[in-house]
Amino acid sequence: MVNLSVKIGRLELPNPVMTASGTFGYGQEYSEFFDIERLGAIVVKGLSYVPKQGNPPPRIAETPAGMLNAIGLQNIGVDRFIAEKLPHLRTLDLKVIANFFGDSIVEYVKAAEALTDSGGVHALEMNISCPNKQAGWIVFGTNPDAMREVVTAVRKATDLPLIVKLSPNVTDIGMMAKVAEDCGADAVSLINTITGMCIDTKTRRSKIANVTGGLSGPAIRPIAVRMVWEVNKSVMIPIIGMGGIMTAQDALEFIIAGASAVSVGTANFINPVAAIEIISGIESYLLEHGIADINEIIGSLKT
Amino acid sequence: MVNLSVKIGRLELPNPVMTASGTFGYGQEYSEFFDIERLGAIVVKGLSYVPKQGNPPPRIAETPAGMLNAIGLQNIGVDRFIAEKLPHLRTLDLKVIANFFGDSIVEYVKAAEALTDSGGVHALEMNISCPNKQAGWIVFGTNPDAMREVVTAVRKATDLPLIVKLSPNVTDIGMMAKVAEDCGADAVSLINTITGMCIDTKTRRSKIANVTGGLSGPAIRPIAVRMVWEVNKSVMIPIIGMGGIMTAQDALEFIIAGASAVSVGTANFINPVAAIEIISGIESYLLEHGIADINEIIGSLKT
Amino acid sequence: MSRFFKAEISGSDILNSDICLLSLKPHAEYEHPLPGQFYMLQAIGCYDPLLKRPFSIFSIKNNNLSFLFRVRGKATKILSSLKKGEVIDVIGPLGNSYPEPGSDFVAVAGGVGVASLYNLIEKYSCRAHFFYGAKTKDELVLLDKISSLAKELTIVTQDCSCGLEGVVTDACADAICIPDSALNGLPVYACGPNPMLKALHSRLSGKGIKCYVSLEEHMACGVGACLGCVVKGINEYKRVCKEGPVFSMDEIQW
Amino acid sequence: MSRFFKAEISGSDILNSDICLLSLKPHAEYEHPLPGQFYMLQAIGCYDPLLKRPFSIFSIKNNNLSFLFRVRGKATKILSSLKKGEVIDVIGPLGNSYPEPGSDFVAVAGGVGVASLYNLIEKYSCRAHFFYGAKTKDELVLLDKISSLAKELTIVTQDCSCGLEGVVTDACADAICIPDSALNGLPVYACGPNPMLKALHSRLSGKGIKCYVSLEEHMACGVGACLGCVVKGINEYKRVCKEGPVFSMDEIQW
Ligand SMILES: Cc1cc2nc3c(=O)[nH]c(=O)nc-3n(C[C@H](O)[C@H](O)[C@H](O)COP(=O)(O)OP(=O)(O)OC[C@H]3O[C@@H](n4cnc5c(N)ncnc54)[C@H](O)[C@@H]3O)c2cc1C
Ligand SMILES: Cc1cc2nc3c(=O)[nH]c(=O)nc-3n(C[C@H](O)[C@H](O)[C@H](O)COP(=O)(O)OP(=O)(O)OC[C@H]3O[C@@H](n4cnc5c(N)ncnc54)[C@H](O)[C@@H]3O)c2cc1C
Ligand SMILES: Cc1cc2nc3c(=O)[nH]c(=O)nc-3n(C[C@H](O)[C@H](O)[C@H](O)COP(=O)(O)O)c2cc1C
Ligand SMILES: Cc1cc2nc3c(=O)[nH]c(=O)nc-3n(C[C@H](O)[C@H](O)[C@H](O)COP(=O)(O)O)c2cc1C
Ligand code: FES
Ligand code: FES
Repeated sequence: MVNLSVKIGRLELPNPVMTASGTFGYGQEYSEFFDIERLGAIVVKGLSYVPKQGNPPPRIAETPAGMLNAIGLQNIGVDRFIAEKLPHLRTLDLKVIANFFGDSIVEYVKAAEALTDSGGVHALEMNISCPNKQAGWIVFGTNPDAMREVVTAVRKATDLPLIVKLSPNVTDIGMMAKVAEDCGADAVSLINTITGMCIDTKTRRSKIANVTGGLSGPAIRPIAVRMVWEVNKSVMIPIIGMGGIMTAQDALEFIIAGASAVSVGTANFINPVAAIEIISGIESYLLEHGIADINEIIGSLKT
Repeated sequence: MVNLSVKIGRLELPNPVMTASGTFGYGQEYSEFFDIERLGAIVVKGLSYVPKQGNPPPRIAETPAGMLNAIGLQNIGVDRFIAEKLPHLRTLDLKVIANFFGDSIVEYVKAAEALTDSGGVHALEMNISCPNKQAGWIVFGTNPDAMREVVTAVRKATDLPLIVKLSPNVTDIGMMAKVAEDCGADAVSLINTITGMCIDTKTRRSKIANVTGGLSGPAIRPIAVRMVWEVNKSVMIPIIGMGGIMTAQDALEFIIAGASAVSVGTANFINPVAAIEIISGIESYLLEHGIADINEIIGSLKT
Repeated sequence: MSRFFKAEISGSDILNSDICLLSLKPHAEYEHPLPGQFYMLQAIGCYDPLLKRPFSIFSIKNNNLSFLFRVRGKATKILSSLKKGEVIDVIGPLGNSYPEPGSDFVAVAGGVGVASLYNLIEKYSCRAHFFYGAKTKDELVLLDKISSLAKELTIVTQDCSCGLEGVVTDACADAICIPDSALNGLPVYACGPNPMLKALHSRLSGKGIKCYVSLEEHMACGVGACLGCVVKGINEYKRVCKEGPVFSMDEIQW
Repeated sequence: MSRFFKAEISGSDILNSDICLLSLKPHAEYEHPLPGQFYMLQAIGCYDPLLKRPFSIFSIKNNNLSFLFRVRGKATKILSSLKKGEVIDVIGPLGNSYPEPGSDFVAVAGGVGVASLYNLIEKYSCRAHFFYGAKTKDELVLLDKISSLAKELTIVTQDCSCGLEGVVTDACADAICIPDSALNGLPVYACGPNPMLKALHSRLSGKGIKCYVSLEEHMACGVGACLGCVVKGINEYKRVCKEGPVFSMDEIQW
């Protein structure tokens, strides 16, 4: 028997494998493929205080070993989430992490407060890859000052474990992680999608209506692993790693680079039972290598 | 008949397709596969004033639809390049772009001067994705102040067309391109490789000796196209686009996004005649779409 | 009985002009699909192409699921070149289905859109007034079978190489709209490229005709989780993979 | 006559324990390879795996190039499952070759390293004192053919399941180093995993024996352009694809 349980701040997870926000809905769709209580945690689709319609189609395009998406953060809003989705999630033996975002600091705070008060949410993950509409459309996650302001405000608004989800579209992700840590985040998660685009040469238009989209999938994995490694050198708080994880080997790369837990995103689309296979694959790896506890290999990269 | 010739500042190219630095040696290796005089230009392996040994092996690793390399800028140095490689290149009807770099501003300037004086080099491409060893290892290409300093110094040292090759590892590549333009660059080229890593879970070591490497190949293409589009919005000088170009369609994506020319890198390894196929593929595209001049579609993305 | 399973190629035929008829033998018990539902298919073992691709169920016979598709890009090329015995990944059946026609009905297929309607006319044989259109004769497939399953088959090609000349939507709308048409009042089921469905909408809307269309959008998950496959409904975006692929024509903003 | 050409699978056999013997029929005229040279091979049509993979020429017969390789990861798996008639991309012959043995010679193969030496003993038949080692019997292939081509064949397995017990480098070095050995003074040609070649170096260096080793490194271009495949020589890095893959043992820093 090996120990798979890990801690993200004071949040204890039975194993280090969660599903990434926006790729797993609110858990319903994949419940028929496996018992989602076996997950380390579920991270739900990004929520905003006010529901959002999202972007016009086409919203996705495939790229070599990756995909672009510009869903536009379509979601039912915090209130309907609490009323319609949370009651079922509460009945499960499953850690629920609510991913949320806002158009302004006020919206971030309102969403965080409502989710904190809801009961049944075990941790908050704030997506800061959104522009601040009230302050010149500066993206919170790519500007250290904007980030400091919004993380500080949310930190005051919740006593739940707070995970800040970092944008990879930055020069120095280690520095951005440090800002999150300094503002009181309990953990950071990374990476969100990398901004990309692809063009239909026939029509000379972008293949997605929003022009640019977020790149995810195996194509970005080497970038994500490098960023986790950099963040691991710059902060003490736990890291949740993601970006192109398809197999247990991929998940282990992130763990060895410094992640205490991992999120499985795009892989769910390709293999609906990917998350479960990754959990058992990690277990086999530990057994094979005679490692009793997953925590022994977190950040164990030899250089 | 369609017109394929484009201008990069005052440098006229017979067609917009060149080979990317570090992927085509000094032209010899691929000469046996096709007539390299058919290229728009050749960009030679990065040169430094002092020869460099490069990194220990393993230097490359494959990733999904991409590859990591950490060659460590191994090169024979500017003097041997001028003495041993340039004489042959001078005999060809081919535009030669010398890619160069340095460990310090002084080294950049020395290399630029020597290459300018050599005769036979038609333009310089400065690779600024290198750390300044004399000033705290700040990477020139990711810090606008360091970049301003080095580009200004090189600009004074050469009257050849000067292309600044941008690093993609930045928050705002449009802003970095603007700095290059303001310092007198005649063009920018992008993207250089994106820093990444991948880990052998058996040994818990990086698969490349240098730990991190540069990601290239189709995996990064959506990121590169997006960056070309952003740079096109922020500068007036011509753009040379690259990053995962494998086919004429890929090259056209960059051109439509704003590139006046493109560089073919990793594709050479997979298909030694890729560059030639791309030139004729662009020609066919123009014929098919009734476009008389390639210049008509540069930056023609409809949004 | 999971909707994610492996299946083995039990047959693969290239019909005329790049259209492939692929039969699969599921390796596990499977849920029986309804006409209009679809599956996500993918050859195993490589991340390029990355995503599974959606294909309508074409037919089910002797525990074989079959699909009819046109070779367009990477994934369809790979699927069409698989050999008997090779194993692929399958998710399905997915999405809603064509509502049961209470009576005779009109079916309108544009090009390979026939794939999705075939299963419907198989199930309700000899009840379909079938309009089948394509650019040219070469794109029409399985005419014998369709004509034996339909009550009536009208073929339309744009270049007049087979059947009537013109576009299938006009042929069908004209037939419905003539006074005292036998087709008047019958429900219409349509599948084909988006411009064709749009044209059908502009001809039939406001005429009190019940019309169901099967839509296409790029898909990532196929199960409703990613919100990637939406189309504009009257008040909100609708997921083609979950609320669709079959929509009542008046649910959609054209 | 280009060194970049397409070739068709003309034969594919899985020998024991994951070792595949693949024969290719070039679609164009090709340059005749020398023993020790290699080719970059790749199935066509997808960017994952992205890079071609290097394989030593195993044999040339009736205008067929053949390769012997162990299935390790993605690319070798795909190559081993190609069917007759399928077409792949080929670059080669590449690299230098084994220098011509003036006399009889010693050949030392570890595991699938036999692939690179086979062509040498074919060319210089009945002149090789051949030492062939593997972990276990199952990894040894084509023993009959090798024994008929070699002057003498010594088999060594670590688990003693066939031939002598131990590692092949010891068996070979012992045989060379006994006083008045018939092998003394003969050139040695070796190919196998790096630890094996290292061991050979530590046994034979400084003894005045000419020893040639065929090295492996990850390759991107295979033609000398990318500088990806270097090994540490005495004064500088050397490209395995260009200055190698065959090196005189004393050119390398072990
Ligand atoms: C519900 C549904 C049912 C379908 N049923 C059939 C059918 O029975 N027969 C048939 O021939 N086709 C059907 N299609 C279309 C089919 O999915 C596409 O032709 C196929 O995905 C093309 O893949 P490719 O890699 O060969 O082409 P690509 O070169 O990747 O793309 C060619 C075109 O195919 C479409 N496409 C690409 N990726 C996707 C994706 N993930 N989802 C949807 N469309 C995509 C795009 O329009 C693209 O421009 C259906 C689509 C949907 C949504
Ligand atoms: C000059 C030369 C000749 C060779 N000849 C033979 C031969 O005749 N028979 C044989 O079985 N093997 C030979 N090899 C080794 C062979 O190239 C690898 O086994 C093969 O590349 C593995 O590819 P894969 O995708 O199946 O494995 P992967 O899973 O991708 O990798 C498995 C291992 O293969 C090696 N490898 C991966 N990519 C490369 C690459 N681009 N270049 C070199 N090594 C790589 C690495 O060590 C890696 O850990 C030779 C290698 C070289 C350099
Ligand atoms: C379709 C889609 C929707 C996503 N929606 C969200 C979201 O709402 N909030 C968020 O923080 N991240 C979102 N992401 C990002 C993922 O959570 C994850 O960070 C990213 O996809 C990288 O992981 P992957 O490569 O495993 O998918 C989304 C990703 C995809 C593909
Ligand atoms: C093996 C290798 C070596 C490279 N060496 C250099 C170099 O010396 N100087 C430089 O500016 N860029 C270098 N590059 C970056 C390429 O010129 C190019 O910017 C990058 O690879 C993206 O293009 P691609 O995806 O088409 O390869 C190198 C890339 C590779 C793969
Ligand atoms: S394809 Fe994911 S929601 Fe429809
Ligand atoms: S593989 Fe490119 S130099 Fe050897």
